[in-house]
Amino acid sequence: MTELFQQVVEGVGSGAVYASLALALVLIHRFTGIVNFAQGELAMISTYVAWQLVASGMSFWLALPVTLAVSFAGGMLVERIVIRPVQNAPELTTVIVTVGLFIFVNAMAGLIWSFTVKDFPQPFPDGGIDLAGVRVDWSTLGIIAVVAVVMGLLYLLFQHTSSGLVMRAVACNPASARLSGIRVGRVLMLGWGLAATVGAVSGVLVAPLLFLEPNMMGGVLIYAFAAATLGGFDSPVGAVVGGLCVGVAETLAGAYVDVVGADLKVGVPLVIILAVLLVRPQGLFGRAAVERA
Amino acid sequence: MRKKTTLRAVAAASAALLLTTACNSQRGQDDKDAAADGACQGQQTTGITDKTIKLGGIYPLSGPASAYGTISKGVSAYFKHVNDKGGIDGRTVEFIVRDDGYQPPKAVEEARRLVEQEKVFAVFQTLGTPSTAAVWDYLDKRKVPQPFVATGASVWGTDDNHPWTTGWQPNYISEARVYAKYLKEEKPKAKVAVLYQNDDFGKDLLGGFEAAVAGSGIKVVAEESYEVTDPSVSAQMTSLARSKADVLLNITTPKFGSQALAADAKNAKWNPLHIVNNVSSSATVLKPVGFKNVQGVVSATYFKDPADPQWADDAEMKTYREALRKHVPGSDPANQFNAYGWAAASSLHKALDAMKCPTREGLRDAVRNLKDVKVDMLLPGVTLSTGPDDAFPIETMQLMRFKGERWQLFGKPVDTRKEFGPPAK
Amino acid sequence: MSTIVATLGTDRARRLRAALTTLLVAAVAVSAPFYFAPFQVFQLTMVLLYAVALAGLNLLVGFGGQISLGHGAFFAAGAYTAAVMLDRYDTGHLATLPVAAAGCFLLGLGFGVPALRLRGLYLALVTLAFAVFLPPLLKRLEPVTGGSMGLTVDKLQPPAWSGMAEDQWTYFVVLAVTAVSLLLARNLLRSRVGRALLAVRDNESAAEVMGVRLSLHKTLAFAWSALFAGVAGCVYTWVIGFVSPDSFSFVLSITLLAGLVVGGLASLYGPLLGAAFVMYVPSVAQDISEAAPGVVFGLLIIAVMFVAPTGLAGLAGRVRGTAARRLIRTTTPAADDDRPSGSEPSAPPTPADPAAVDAEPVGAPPRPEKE
Amino acid sequence: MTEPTTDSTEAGQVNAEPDFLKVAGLHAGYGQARVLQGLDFSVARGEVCAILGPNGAGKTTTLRALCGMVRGRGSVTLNGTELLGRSPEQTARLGVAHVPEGRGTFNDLTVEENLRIGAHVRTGRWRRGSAERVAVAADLERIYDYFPKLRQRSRQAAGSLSGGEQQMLAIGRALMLRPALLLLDEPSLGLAPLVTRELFEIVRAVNEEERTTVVVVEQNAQLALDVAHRAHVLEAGRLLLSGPSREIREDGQVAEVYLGVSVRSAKDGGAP
Repeated sequence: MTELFQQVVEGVGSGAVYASLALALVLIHRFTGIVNFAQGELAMISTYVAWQLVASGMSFWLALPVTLAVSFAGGMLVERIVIRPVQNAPELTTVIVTVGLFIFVNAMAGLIWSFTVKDFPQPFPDGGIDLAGVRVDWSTLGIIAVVAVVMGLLYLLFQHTSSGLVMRAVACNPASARLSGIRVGRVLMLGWGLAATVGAVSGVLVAPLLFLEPNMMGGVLIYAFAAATLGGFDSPVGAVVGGLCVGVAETLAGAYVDVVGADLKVGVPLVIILAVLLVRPQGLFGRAAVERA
Repeated sequence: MRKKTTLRAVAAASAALLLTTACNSQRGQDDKDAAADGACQGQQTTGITDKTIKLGGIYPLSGPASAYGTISKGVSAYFKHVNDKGGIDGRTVEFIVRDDGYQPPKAVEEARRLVEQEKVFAVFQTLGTPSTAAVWDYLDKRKVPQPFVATGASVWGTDDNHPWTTGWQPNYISEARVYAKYLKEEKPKAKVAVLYQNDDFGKDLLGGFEAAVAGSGIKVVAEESYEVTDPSVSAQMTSLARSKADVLLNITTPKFGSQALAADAKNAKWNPLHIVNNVSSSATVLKPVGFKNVQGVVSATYFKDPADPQWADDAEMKTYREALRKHVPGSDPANQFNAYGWAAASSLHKALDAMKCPTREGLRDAVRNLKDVKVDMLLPGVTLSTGPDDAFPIETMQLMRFKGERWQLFGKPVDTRKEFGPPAK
Repeated sequence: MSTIVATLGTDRARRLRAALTTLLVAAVAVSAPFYFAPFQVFQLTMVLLYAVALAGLNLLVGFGGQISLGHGAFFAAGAYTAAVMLDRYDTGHLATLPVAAAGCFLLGLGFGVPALRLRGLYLALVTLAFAVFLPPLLKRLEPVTGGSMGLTVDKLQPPAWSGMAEDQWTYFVVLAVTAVSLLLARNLLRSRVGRALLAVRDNESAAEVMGVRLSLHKTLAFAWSALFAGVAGCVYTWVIGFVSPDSFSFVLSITLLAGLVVGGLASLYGPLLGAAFVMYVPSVAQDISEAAPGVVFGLLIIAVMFVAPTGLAGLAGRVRGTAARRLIRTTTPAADDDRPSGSEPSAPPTPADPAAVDAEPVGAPPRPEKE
Repeated sequence: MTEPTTDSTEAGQVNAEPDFLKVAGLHAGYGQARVLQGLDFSVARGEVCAILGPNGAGKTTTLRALCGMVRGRGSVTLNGTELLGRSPEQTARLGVAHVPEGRGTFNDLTVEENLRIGAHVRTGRWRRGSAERVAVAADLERIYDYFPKLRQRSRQAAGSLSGGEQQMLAIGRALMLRPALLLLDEPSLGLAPLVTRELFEIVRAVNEEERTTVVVVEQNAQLALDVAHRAHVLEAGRLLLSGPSREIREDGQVAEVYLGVSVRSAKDGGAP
């Protein structure tokens, strides 16, 4: 029984990792209606920025806000330079542009920092606590706490500030937002900046566990996609719940279902997603799209 | 108006086509592969003259396996270094690197480009089992040497149908045998948990290990695999910890190697003897985990790790660092893959030196006829040996244990050929 | 009366032009392997092969409006069908084609049913998950698939009577398969199925009201699309002679979709352009920068999408449109529609209307290309 | 429905500021399609102006050109300020509130949030003090007074409203801008006659109480003429005729041919 709980804790831990990136994906999707394939790579670059700052002697707690600020600016820049030129093109075109961005950023990171594994400072204390024989690392608790805080902050931003209201208006109906005098371009830049910042938090959280190298976020991205799909692509809460579900389900299935095993555990989220979407096509927390003829 | 334009375009295009076909087509030149006279009469001299030798290599410079692409830099640095000193037997080496992104169809395309367009003398190194397997039939048919492929799959040596292809590094089965031998001596009743990468590399090493310990008191009690696309192996490590095994065999590539070492260090309740395979044994993998966390880890090796301070004053290592700095600025000399490339290239140098005829056939025979050839980047005691039916040049490895801030070699170099005989075909 | 004559005239001219173009294309295609070096012929072969897969994907994405990020999986299924048949049963190459095609058709049919419930993005990501899942599954089925080492099988060999080199023979076989496939795709689109698909893409509810059997046609679109991918995969095995699970990672699926979008959705020759892009541009990228070909490749994808947001095929149309507009500017009266044509399904915009081309929503590209 | 006191108001307005909105030589279109081919008209301050015409005449395009959604050539000045060449964001900041065809509500936002977005220009930028915020709160109440149904549903998502309520919300949102110029595009589209009538009553009330200048595009010419002081009839991108609503309505031929209003019914519903 203890072992089962241990595996659940393990699953929650990796689920929180997926959720952190899924949050960023959901943000971009709400604003632009696309999936951003480059989200993980942007997070990876942010993490390298943090690593570079720490390596050059800055303390971690100083490097972190600097990194977040750089990421915010970087995200805005990406929107302005890479996404804006195709904003009137079909959505798939924008998606493929993010694929191009993925390839570009990944190769760029390899060129600058090489593919050698880097160690990243762990912001949380080593060790953990023992709960009735189940060991929970501080780092796992830390990630969950940070993801919860990020989610809470996003909620506050969107529901209780006028900037958040404007952002939601743009996400909902950019044409009308424009007619109401909202500078939609700036708001979209803000949205990308925000998503890049959330992504940076994700990268900094996972880097001590996964070890930093240019392909660090590639695997996370796939699971983050799964998390966002499961939770519904419009809902930050859905992204987090989806991430935890995916993490726990694949860990348990991999460990306890022999037919699945560690090699096929990636199929477990697939089955869950399919089952959920067949019942609720908009995901667990997504809004149903109303089709008007 | 538009009609006329189109018609005119059609006419022009047809004319252009006729013209180009009438001119010498690009075909046909292909068959004019050069042949030697004299003692080596009839043998192919494509890509080699008295002054030059043209080699090609296919590496993943892009895509998921691009971490290994840097091997090509070690190779390039070596050949440039040799060229500065007058070349190989007076021949300047031209080394062409192509990128296959770790995709077999791309590897086939690039192999054809190298052979048919660049007309290389040999395809020196293809990286990875899938890419190598995709091109070796073609190269064999074209009778192009494919020496020292950068993969340790056992199939390169056990196959009889591809005389033009040889391996280089100790094959994964041999490596597994070294660990099995060590365990039989140290922990004859060991219960072993295995973490392995779910591909040819992991399967080969795991299979070799299981075969080598069969019939002994050593039991594999748990196996967990991971995909290279997985973000982490922490769940697998938790599962393995449940087995309470007293040995952990860590068959991973660098990032996952670091993750597994870190997970093992973090788990205070489970302290198995940690054997990490050679691919992940570089100091660059261990350092991020923290040297204090990897004390006592065991591995085996065959070439000098440039990140290991014990080789800091080694003459070859100094040459290597200098050449890399000079010829491939911006690359990291401490990266073991650069040193791997360097070692493989200097091995090829020896083989080229040993050619009786300066022909493709000459190289094929020379590569298959190495006898205890010393290569300075390899560990002392590790040499190259091949035979007509032995395409594994390196089959000797030495065990090492991590202590303080460096690996310490222990025991004698283990010649797996002598100890266990050739791998099963 | 005079207008009728004029129409007849232009119609004849158009037919003549089409015939001439076809003839020219055929002449170029047939003479190419005698002109180019074997390695270049091989590259052309690969372009043709990818074009088949992209044409299939085009049926689904371009004309059906359903996004699939899992077509690499169907490609892999076709490739493995051929490889396993050749390896275990020694059936000969030709026999593998119908089996791979039929198998993938059924597989696609099976996928099409749940796909009905999934819209846009969700379908895309579920298919992506499937593509991620396939390689480990192939490794698990080791007794059949050869596991992670893959299967090496015989490539196509030229029969003695042909007097051709291996690459030339392979090229002609693949050319034949491609030509048949592309014709089939074209005819499919002109059939009832195709018209129904277009109607569904443009306005699902309206099409349903009009009596289009929605679920049937969407499922069939998936099946046909899978069939093309499977055929391409089967031919891949003939050409490369080696399959392994890691050859068919999800990256292949993403590459296919990227190729299609770059080439041009809902265009008949877009798949060919896309296949050429996927085939040649990585090499070009490497020639530009050996240190990091990925940097150049990524930039090139972005650059093409900037220049040609509706794909390379659309770019040709836009250039032609601009030229045509210059010519007819003074003579043609303005169109009379009060609203831009993106907001509701209206009559297909005229070919030379860049505004309409630019304003297309996802999965609803401008129009089938005129030939 | 009572006849507006067209003549008196009109006379008063014209004298005040006859060229509050002045459109001169306006050309506009989409890509190749040129819809407007040189349009000239003026709207006086405080006036309700109807733009009428058959389908495809360029009515919607005119509104879109005024607010910057469509690019145009020529000149459009509002109180002397050139509007052409500005984006919708910018014209909104100059006081042009456009209620687009199809309403353009923010369906995921609540009714009250929709209205607050309408006042974004006033409060959103650099927070213009609490006085403005108080004014916005007051405006909100005022809108609720005009549209009591919106007050009942202030916490509901806009997407859950009926068509008529959404149209009210759209107009309410536009009014939150405190516009100098209100552009209404086909407000009656898809609404029941009774609802439409109610809507137009409110438009008239707003115009009278707030002195807001209104330009309304309508298919339902009769309804529009009832509210408007003046009307402009377009055909194929050109101005066919202009004049006080009463004159337009009484020009039987025009009404029949271009407005789809039969002469008799127009007269029946017209002046007593």
